[in-house]
Order: sequence, then C-alpha cells, then structure tokens
Amino acid sequence: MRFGLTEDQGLFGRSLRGFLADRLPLDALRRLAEPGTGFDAELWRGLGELGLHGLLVPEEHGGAGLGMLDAALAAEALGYHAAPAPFAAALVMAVQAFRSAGDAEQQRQWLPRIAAGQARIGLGFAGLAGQTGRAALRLEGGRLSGALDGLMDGGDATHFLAYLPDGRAALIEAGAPGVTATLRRSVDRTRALVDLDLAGAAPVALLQSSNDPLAAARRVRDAGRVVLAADTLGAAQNMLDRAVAYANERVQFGRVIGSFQGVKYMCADMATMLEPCRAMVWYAAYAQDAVPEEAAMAASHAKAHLAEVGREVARLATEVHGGMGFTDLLGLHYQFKRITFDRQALGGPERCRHDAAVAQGWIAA
Amino acid sequence: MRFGLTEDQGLFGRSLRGFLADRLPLDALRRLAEPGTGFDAELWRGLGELGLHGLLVPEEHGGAGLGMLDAALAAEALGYHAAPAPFAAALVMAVQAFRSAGDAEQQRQWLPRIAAGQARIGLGFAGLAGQTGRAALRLEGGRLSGALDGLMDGGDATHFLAYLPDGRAALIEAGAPGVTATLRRSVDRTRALVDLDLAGAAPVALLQSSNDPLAAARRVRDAGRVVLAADTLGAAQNMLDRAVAYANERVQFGRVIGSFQGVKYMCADMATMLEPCRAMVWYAAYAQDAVPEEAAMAASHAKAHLAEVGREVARLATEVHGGMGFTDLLGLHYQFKRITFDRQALGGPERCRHDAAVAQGWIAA
Amino acid sequence: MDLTLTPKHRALRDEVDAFIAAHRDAAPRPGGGRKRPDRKALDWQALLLEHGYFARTIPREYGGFGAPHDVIELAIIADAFSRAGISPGIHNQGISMLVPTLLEVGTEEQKRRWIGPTIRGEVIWCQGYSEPGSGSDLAAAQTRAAVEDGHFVINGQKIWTSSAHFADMMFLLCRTEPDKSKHAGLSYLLLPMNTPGIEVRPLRTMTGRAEFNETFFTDVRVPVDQIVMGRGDGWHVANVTLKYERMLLGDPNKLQQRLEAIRRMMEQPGADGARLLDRAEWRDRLLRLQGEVIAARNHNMRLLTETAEGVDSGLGRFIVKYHGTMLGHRLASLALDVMGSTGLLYEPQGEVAEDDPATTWQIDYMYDIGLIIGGGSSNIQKNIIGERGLGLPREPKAAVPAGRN
Amino acid sequence: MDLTLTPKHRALRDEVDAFIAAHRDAAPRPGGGRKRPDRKALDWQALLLEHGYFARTIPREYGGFGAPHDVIELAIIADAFSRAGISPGIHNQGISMLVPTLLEVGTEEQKRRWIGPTIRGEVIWCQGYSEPGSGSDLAAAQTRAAVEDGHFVINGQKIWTSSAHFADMMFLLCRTEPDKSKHAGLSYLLLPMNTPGIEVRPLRTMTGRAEFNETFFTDVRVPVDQIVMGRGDGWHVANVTLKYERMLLGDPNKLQQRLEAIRRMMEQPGADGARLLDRAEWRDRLLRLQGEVIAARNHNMRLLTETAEGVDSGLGRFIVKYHGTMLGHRLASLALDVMGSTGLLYEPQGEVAEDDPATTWQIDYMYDIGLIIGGGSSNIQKNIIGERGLGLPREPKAAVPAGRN
Repeated sequence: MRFGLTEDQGLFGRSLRGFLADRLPLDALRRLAEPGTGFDAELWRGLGELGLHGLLVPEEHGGAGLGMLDAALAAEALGYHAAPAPFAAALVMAVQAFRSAGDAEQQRQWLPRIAAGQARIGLGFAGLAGQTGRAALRLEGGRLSGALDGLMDGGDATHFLAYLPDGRAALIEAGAPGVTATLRRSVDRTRALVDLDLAGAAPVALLQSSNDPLAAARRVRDAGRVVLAADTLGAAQNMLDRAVAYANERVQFGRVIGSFQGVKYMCADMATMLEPCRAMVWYAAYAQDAVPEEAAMAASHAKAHLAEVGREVARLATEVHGGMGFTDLLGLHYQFKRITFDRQALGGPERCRHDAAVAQGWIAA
Repeated sequence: MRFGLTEDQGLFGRSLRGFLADRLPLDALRRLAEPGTGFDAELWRGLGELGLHGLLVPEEHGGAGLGMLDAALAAEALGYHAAPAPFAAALVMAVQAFRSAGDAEQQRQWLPRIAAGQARIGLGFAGLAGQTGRAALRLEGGRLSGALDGLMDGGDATHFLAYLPDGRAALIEAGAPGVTATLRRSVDRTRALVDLDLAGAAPVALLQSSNDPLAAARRVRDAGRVVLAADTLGAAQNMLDRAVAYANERVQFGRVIGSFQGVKYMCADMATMLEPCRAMVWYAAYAQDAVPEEAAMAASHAKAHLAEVGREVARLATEVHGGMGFTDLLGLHYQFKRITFDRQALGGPERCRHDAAVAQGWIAA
Repeated sequence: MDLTLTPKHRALRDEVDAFIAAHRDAAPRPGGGRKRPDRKALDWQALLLEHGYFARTIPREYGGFGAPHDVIELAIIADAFSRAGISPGIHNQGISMLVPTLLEVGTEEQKRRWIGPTIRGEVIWCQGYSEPGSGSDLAAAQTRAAVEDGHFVINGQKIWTSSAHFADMMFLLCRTEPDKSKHAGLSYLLLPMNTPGIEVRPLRTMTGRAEFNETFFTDVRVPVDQIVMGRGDGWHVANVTLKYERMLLGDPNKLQQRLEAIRRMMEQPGADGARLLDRAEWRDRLLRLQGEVIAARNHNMRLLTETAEGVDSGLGRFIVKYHGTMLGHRLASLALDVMGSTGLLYEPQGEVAEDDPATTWQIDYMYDIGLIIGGGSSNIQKNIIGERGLGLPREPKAAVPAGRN
Repeated sequence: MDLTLTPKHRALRDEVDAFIAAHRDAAPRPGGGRKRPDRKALDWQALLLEHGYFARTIPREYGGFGAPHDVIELAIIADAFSRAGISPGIHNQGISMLVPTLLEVGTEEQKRRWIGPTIRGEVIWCQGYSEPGSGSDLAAAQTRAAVEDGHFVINGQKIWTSSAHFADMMFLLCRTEPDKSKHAGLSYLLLPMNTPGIEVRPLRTMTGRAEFNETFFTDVRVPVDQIVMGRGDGWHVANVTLKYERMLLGDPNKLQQRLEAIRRMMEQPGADGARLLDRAEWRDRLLRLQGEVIAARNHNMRLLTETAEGVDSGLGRFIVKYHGTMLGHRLASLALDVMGSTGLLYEPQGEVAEDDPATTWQIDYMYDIGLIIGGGSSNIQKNIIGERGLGLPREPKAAVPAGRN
C-alpha cells in the first residue's frame, strides 16, 4: 500500500542502467546509431538476457509477466542511455495488442516468439494515435493493400503489425510478397520509422477477437504513450544530470559556471519541472494495469506533459553546455533527439490533451 | 517617412507625464482611487487644459484633430501613472463612434461637448468585443430596454453609449427615466465599470448612419483595444522602471540585489519582452488612421500581446520588489491592477487573437 | 507501487463518506485560517480529531489520533472532504509548521504542552521570521535577545507576521549570540503574544486587506527555557520549519480544487450560449494545467510515501514550494481569463461575509504572488534547489560589496 | 510616424517587382551562406548591387549604391524579395558584421580595400573570436600575437569559426598586450586564411553536419598594419562587431518567413482531411507567435529609423538577439509539432542538394539552439541587457574562485 517502486523494481532499473552504461559508452553509441535502424543484434541479445524481451509477456507464454510500471522503468533506462533497441512498439505495444485483441491461439503462437526475441514487430497506427502521413489500408478477401507511414521499431523488424481504421490489426511478415518496407531514418538515429506499402499482402494473423476493437487499439496506443513518456523522462534526466556535472566543472569568468545564478537557476528550473514527472510516469504506467478508468487519461496526460517538459529540458541542458552542447563531441544530442522523437510520435501534446479530454468525457471523441 | 514619433508627439507625451507625475504622487493617487469611480473632477479639468478631451475631435468641432498614435501616447502616460481618469471609452471610443456612425448633425451636436469635457460617455458592447456578462438590449418603438454589463468609463459618466447586437449604438443620458446605472468597482480602482439596466429608456441619439454598422462598431472596438494595449505598455513600463530602481537600491546578502543574476535576469527578461511592444503599439495606433486594411489585425494583436507581456511583467516586477511589492506601501499595485483591467476588458488574448485570425481571413467570423 | 484499496481502506472511505453525510451541517465553510477559529470551527475540529480525520498520525499522548502512517488513508480522507467541498479542519502556521517542527526537534515537554492545544485550534501561532532589512536573507535577522536574570530580553522588529493580530503565541527567530557568526548566532524562541512590550501594527497588501502585520518588540521578557533546541541552534530549527512551510505552500490539493473550480466555470454557457470547454484553445489551456496538477499530485503521493518510510526526499521536497506556487498563480490567471470583464468586479468583504467569485479569484491571483515571494522567494527556492538539491556551488562571497557600475 | 508611400516609393516598389519578374530566373535559390557563393550567386549579387537592391546605403566609393538612408525604401525592397521568395543577395559574416564594423571604425584605406570585394561576395570572411576555454568570456582570449620585425606572430586556437574551411580572410581577436589587463590587451586583426601556419579542422554539430571549425595558429605572421584601430583596442572593435552580430542573429525578416511557412503547412489538409488552421488550439499557438513576430518586425522598423537618424537605440538594440533567437526556436518548435511523426524524417543532404522540409525544420530547430548559445549566449545577452541596457550593477568580483560547496 504505497506510492513508490518495490525493491525488485529498483534493482531491475539499476541493473538495466548498469548494463546499458557498460554497453553504450559514447563511441559505441555513435557506432550503433550510425545506420539509423534502431537495432543492433548484440545489444538486442544482451537486453534479452536481462529479460527485456518477455517483460510483459505472461509467464505461461515464456515471459516474466511483469507490468507496465516495469516497462516504464525499462523505457526510462533506455531513454537515459539513448539505447538503439526496439522497445515501445516491439516489446510493449505488440504484446498489449496480442493480449487485448489476439485469440488464445494467436497468443500461444506469437507471445513466446516475442519473449524469445525472435519476433520483432514494428507497429503502426495513424489517425487513432495522431500519427501523420499516409494511412490508407484496406483488407479485401484476406489481402491487405495500401500505405501506412511511420511504423515504430520498424528498422530490421521481422514483422509489422498494421492497424486498420476499424481497430483490427494485421500482422505481416517483413519479407512477404506484396510488402515494401522503406526505412526512414529519423532525426533520432537510435530509433527508425518505416513506411509500409502493401499490394495484396497476406497477413499471418489478424487480431480481431476484441468486442470493441477500437477500445483495444486505444489501450495499445496508451501503453505506447506511457513508454514514450518514460523514455523522455530518462532522456531528460540524463541531460539534466550532465548539465549539472558540466556546470560543476566548467570555469568561465574565473568561476565554476554553476556558481552563477544564471546557470544555477536553469538547472533548478529543469529539476523543478522534471522531478514531479517521475511520479506522474509511475502512476500512468501503474494505471494501465490497475486503474482502468484512469488509464487513458493518465497515459495521454503523461505523454503530453513529458513532451512539454522534455522540450524545455532539452533546450536548457544544451544551453548550459554552451557551444559544447551544440557539438557532436559530447553526444548530448542523442538524448536531445530522443526527446524530439518521443514528442512527435504517437500524437503530439495537443493531440494527447485532446484525447485526455475525451477520456474524461469533457467532449465527444 | 519614418517609423517613430514626431517631435511634437515626444513633447506631448513628456508634458502629459510631467503633469501626471505632479498631480498624482502616491498619496494623491491613493485618495483619488479610493471611491473607485475612475473619475476626479479636478484631474479631469487639468487633463482638459492639456487638450486631452478633444484630442481626437476634429478641429471643426473644437478639438485638436490628432490621431490614434497621439491617443496611444496619452493612454501610455495615463497607464504609466495609473491615472483615475476616463479615457479609453469616453475620449477615444466615443469619438470614433460618432465619427464612424454618427450623422453630420450628431457630430456637430456631440463632438464639441466631448471636446469641452462636458459629455463624459461610458461605453459598452458585449459580444462584439468579447465582454462577458449580460448583453441583452432591444430597441422597440424608439425605446431601449434590457441589460448591458461592464460599460467602460461608466463611473460618473454623463451619458452611456450602448451598442445593440446589430452594431447600432444608442446614446442615453445618465439620469434619464428608465435608466439604472450600477457602479461596479473593479479591482483597478482607477477605472470603474457600470452595469446598465434599461426599462424603456429614450435614447438622445441613435448612431446608425454607417452602411455597415457592425464594421463601424468593430472600428470602435479596435480603437479601444489599441488604447488599452497602450495603457498596459505604460503601466508595465512603470513597473519595470521601479523594479530596476529597487534592484539598484535594495541590499540583501551584503549586495545590491540587482547585482545578482537572479534579479538582473528577471529585469532583463521584462525589458526584452516589453521593449518591442512599444513599436507594436505605435504601429497598431497608426494603422487605425493610415493603414485600414491592417487596422483590425494590428489592434487585436497589440491588445493580446500586451496582455500577455503585461501579465508577466506585472508578476516579475512585483517579485523583484520582494515582500514590499506585495504590500500597499509602494503603490506598485495600482499599475499591476491597471494591467489586469486592460487584459480582461474588451476581450482577453484568446478572443483578440481569434479576431486577428478573422481579420486576416484565416477563418470565418 | 500498490494503490489498491484493501477492505480496510474501503471501509475507511465508506466511513468518512458516512461521517460527512451525517455531520455536514456542523462543518464551518472551508477556508478561513486568516481569522481566529470560531466556536463552530473549534467544535468541528474536535469532531475531526476524535474520528482521526485530522492529525491522524500524531501520537495520542500529544493529542493526535495515533494511527500508523498510511499514505492511502490520508489520501482517502483528503479526497473525501475535497469531493464534498467540506472543510477538512483548520490549517494554520501553528498546525502546519510549528507542530511538525516540534515533533522533529522539540523536547518531550514542548510536545506535550503545545501540540494538543495547537491542533485543537485553541492556541494560534504566528511566525516571527522576516525583518524589514532581511526578507530573503533570513539569517541576517537583527532582532536581539539579550539574556538578563533568566530571561531573554527582546528588542527589534518583525514583518509579515500574518496572524499576529489574533495569535496567542509566536515562534521567533532572533539573535541571541551577537558574537558568533551570522548563522550561528540565532535562537528559536516561543513566546506569548500578550507579553508586555509587543506591539502589532496591521500591514495592508495589494489586495487591499491587512493580511499581515509588523510586530515591534520593546524589552519583551521571555524565560530562557522557552527555546527550541539550544542557543545558537535557531538557524537549524528555522530551517526545519521552512521545510514544512515549503510543503504547505505547494499543497497540491489546493491546486486540484482550483482546477475543478475552473472546469466548472468553463462548463457554464457564456453570454453567447457557448461553453468555453467546447472551445479548443481554452480547453487546451485547462488541460495543460491539469497535466501539471496531476504531476504535482502524484509527486505529493510519492513524497508522502517516502516520509512514511523515513526516506529523505531531498530534491523532491525542495522543489515543491516553487513548483506549487507558480502553478497556483497560473491557475488563478486562467480563472481570471475565463471570467473576462465580469471577473474584474472587486469588493472584498473582509471577515464579515463571503467574497463573490470574481473577488475571490482576484485575491487569489494577487495573493499567490505573495506566496511566490513569501516563505522564501522563488530565487531563494532556486538557490536551495540548485545548491542543496543538485549540489551546485554556492554564490562566492563578493570581494567588495557590489554597488553601481 | 509616417509610413505612407510617396510617389517615389511607389515607383520603387513597382521597379523592384518588375526587376524580380524580369530576372527571377537568374536568381540562385535563397539561403546559402554556408558555402562559397557560386557563379550564379555572384552574378545575381552584381545585378542587385547595380540596381541598389543590396548595400543600398553604402557609399559609392566603397562599392555600394550610395543612396541616402530611407527605412521605407529598405523595407520595400526586403518585402518584395520576401514576397516573391527570391534571394535578396548574399548574407554572411563579412557582409553583415565586418562591413558595418569597418564603416564604423575602419580607416579610409580599409574601407576602400575590403568593403567592395566583400559585398560583391568575392571575399569571404570568417570570425576568430571564441576559444575552447573562453566561450562566453570572450575577453579571456588566450590566442597570442607577439610583435616581431613588423609582424604579428600568432599562436593559439579558435573555435566556432563557421566558414573557415572556405573563407579568404579572418577577423581575429587576439592578445597582443599580455602585460595589460584582460580587456585592454586585445587587438583586432585582419588576415588571409592562406597564410602559412593556419590549420582548419571541421567540427561536427548536433545536426550531424560540420557547420563549424576549429582553427589552429602556429607562428602565423601578419603585417602589423593589418589591424583595425590600434593595439589594445581589440575589445572595443570586437564589441562593435558583436553589436551587428546581435542584429543579424535576431533578424525579424527571417522570423516572418518562418511564420508564413508554418501557416502554409497548417493550411494543408491533414490525413483526416482537416486543416490545423481550423483547430483553435493550433491556430491560437500560431497567432500568439504571429503577435510576437509583428512586435519584432515593428521594433526593427523603429531601430532602422533610429539608426538612420543617428539615435543610439541602447536597450532597444541589446534585446534583439535574445528576443529573436528564442522566438526563432519557438517557431521551429511549432513547425515540428505541425508535421508530427512525418516531421521526424531526417536525411541532411549537405551541400549537394536541397533538404526536404522535415529535415530543414529539424535542422532549424537544433541550429536555433546553436544561435541562442552562439554570438553571446542568452545569459551573456541578459547581462548586457541588465547592465548596459538597464544600468544594473555588474556581478561583483569573487573573493575566491567559487568551487564545490
């Protein structure tokens, strides 16, 4: 009966961070980010060994059966270290998609493969989440055609889960006939987007077992928004930590710059904005599993608020670093761009706040 | 061919400020503000001697025939000193109302009386300007009935100019049968609002000679918005000036507080926001007379932007003064409340920006 | 994270709801705190204490209810009173600041003597911290207390003593060790306001009301044992109190109540029949603030848990006052904009009657700036956050006092 | 205030419009400035100079058009090119910063020698100001120039030299008088970039491109007469240049172009067929920025008038860089939000091809932070505004260098 992390959760977060700090020193990050696919086989394997692949997969399907709060902690760590690894779509949203709209057989077939790290699923929905770009898919005679832009975790994905306008989702193999997947390197080179062109592709699964497919899709969207918010929390915390460290070292005008109120207050402003976000992300994640009536509102608000705070922290932390913050040298920009990505994917703040209003019944959808 | 004030305008502004500084030391301001009517006969007379009453009245009707830029400079000076004197409605909007929708006879009859300081007209329109409160007037058989809230410059007014929903305006004598005027002291005790209840009151004039009465009414609204923006400019400049002076005097932690970057940057932020507003107000005022196609947009934008900047300056300048800023002792709050009034009257920023979008044809009215 | 309600919690929720339903007529109207509690408020307070809806976790021997710390219980109680719009009891500087200070650093005798009467609302305290020459620089306090035959003899002046005109007692920061360094020369005394030599003069603020006072001390004699901790420990004790003041001033429940009130206003049709809540630019502003209020409330839950578990929240606690007061002001700002020109009307009723909504919001809008400034201005808060929260270096001492350029 | 167009102005407007219509095919695409002007750009520049649409008020003897200062004329010309989306000519550090500096403090010979080739785009300059150890604290420059047989011999390192890899010349702030105080020991030299001993290394930024360089000096020899003003006057001259840099970085015409571009995006129907301009929360954000851009543009008109009339704008000028760069970043922020997830795509083309809109806006969004930092960071700007603009006292010298707590 408490508002906070369990000991296990604290341990999990720390061990994941330790792993990432070890695997992703700046030169390694630079190398892995270069291709812009958001995927590295070795890092992926390592994360799997830590149990990340099956984090949300129920134990009966070979996963750890943990909850969204654990997923948020993982996202925070990945954001902190700007890890080029599929997560939000491939390991959170896809699992939630199967759990909320897959039938027993589909779950039995696919969840173990996700947990084993074999199925890496890129995922996309357009209007429902506020994604921009092409979003015109039609399913006719069991064949899928049309275009869908901006699938998350699409780089080097084995499959794509494409949402239809009615909330059903079709799982497609990456190399199947009629499937053209174009990698779009994003400004955040640690996560890619993929544009999908389909010409009569045959889905390997159609998730349609929910009574209310749109509601099921919204739950997937909300899960995605929570982990993007958590990712921003981590990335922004990283930028703040480094700004404070830099302000404690750098000397100008004969003084450590952190002793100037100008710089100190920038850091204080960042901390004041960011610190309450931690509890907000915790609650939004927890609500997905435990407080269904607040889940949608909490997810959208967390996504919107973290986007606003993240943008401010990204700018201020860069400013504290002066010219060095603007160079490539310190690699501070990896987190900066992570925050950019999190904001623009799955609906910007205005869209998320709109969804929060709908979720509260203030306005019609 | 220049963007700036003429020598005469500079002189006019300075002499008006000199007069107000002389007439309104803090104890006098305190005394005049106490009743909350926004009117003092002696101050009114003095302003008349400086030519304020007839500032905008054409020379043929006994005025100075000056333009809106001159009116804006006057408003800025009045705002700077928080002068409890009718101006925006009584001496600017009312004159514009007669000029844009009064016939020759009405102008001949009323403009000289305004210029002489004999007719002090409170003015109100509701929906058209974004005023809130009651706004239900109807004219039947030459008699006016209904309620209209929030007439500006209504305290001790001799007449009220009440706008009808169709853009026509009825001039009513303050003491006439069927007229109940209730003084509402506003938070800004230097300017009052009046709520009007009319039961078959007989107008002494009906301004309806314009081809497009709504357009004529909008011009009056725009003139009002420009002078409220200018009033905020003056009040905010006053607060900034005093904050800087205080920061140069007050010692804390063994130093003049203005030497701390924390305080210095507050002042710098205020100046950075406020300084461009001056040219913006000048242009918006000038446009009313000389650039008709931009007049509405410029007026609404100036009103909205000054309201946003004014609110920030009001808070920051008070903060720079510390606890003293929050007391009644320094009288800083007169300007603070002046800014509050200017923001909430004649439509807040959201409403003004909406009107600016309409004026640019971005959306329908 | 475990916020599921146990059967015990559900029972408590039902119990509180039932209590409110049964006793709501006995409740004074919410707010107050700026005047001495009247009979109705005192009776209500006694009822709340009896049921453990107030001072729930304060030990029984000090007059509290003696329940173990449980964040959810506290949240359930606060939420029930907030939903019902019913006064959750008296909040004043004695209860919110002095009581936790005594619980943290007071002697057993001080706790037994003062906590009970204070939480019952019988003893009202005021705070003697700021001085005209030292607003932000509290440690520069010049009010002197010299020791003479077993008494401190106090001379000097305090300012911003908010309830001094009706308070029974004051907690006072004053200089008892003039030979010691600035911070080491202070002590924290407790003294009755009816002690001879104390003069209270009202201080009018920008709201037009006399919410504060100046308090003058002329040879005011206080027994030397009326001290919290020892001589020279005043700065330490004052900082304990300031910690609680920061929490009080950033109270997220107040923010939530404001947000709700604004939403209700925006649901009312305006003169043109339209609701502001249906206008996207207005709704978005409200939602943006709602997001911030949610963050503040969740953060508060985290802090309550950490407090209950004896964890030092550090940074998490330092930010509360700055964050909460700025957000409060922005909420009041939105409220004024929502009301528009009718929201300009302003006729404060003082202590005689209830203020109308326009006046109330205008007062909040201004008073919030007072809160941003008081209890350690935002700049002081940012120093604390930067230095104590983030470990940034202090401002170096100036070689020479800075003057004009 | 008199902005009415005289017949002469109307004639100019028609003339410029006709010029653009007749010659638009000869214009290079707008932008550039990050690479050496090609033949097309140089020819266009020559055409503009010939017609007085560039360097209009620079005296004929220095290569300009020699027209008297007329704010409206300049506004008419800028507006016409902006409306048509046609390049208004080359803008680089030599043209926008060094040329006005030489006009203000250069010798007659320097003006005659450098201004003409610079405004024609033949001579490209880079700026040698910042050093790794002194980014904000420019006056702490350590790059040394010792005098030996009629030459300065330069050793040291500069950073952020933006076009050093293709520049012909550099204006350099360096320490020639090591015995004098910090600010009095600097000089401002002009030197060819092909002087032996200069090494330029590209510096990659967060955009992924090498927009800047580090420049190293090893025994670089420059004749002693290649100096602007005298030895020890470098700080003064540098501040003249900085003044023009502040104006350049806060350019309101660029803000206006951005605003227009965003409005056009918002007028396009989205995937759901709706225009963002029809959504009030989006429109209000755009309008709010429009209000600020209007203020900046009007302010700029005022400054141009004051400059033309020889009035020292003081504060009005000091705020421009801080105001303009922050506003620019906020405009780019809105642009990203408008584009949403498709705006994440990022494939900079370097100098070979035009960037797509998403990439362009992402670069702007990041580059703007570089502009907020460069040319005197926002904190430096606030010091200047507070101290030189408002007359507040300088930061006192520290008694001891501030270290950790």
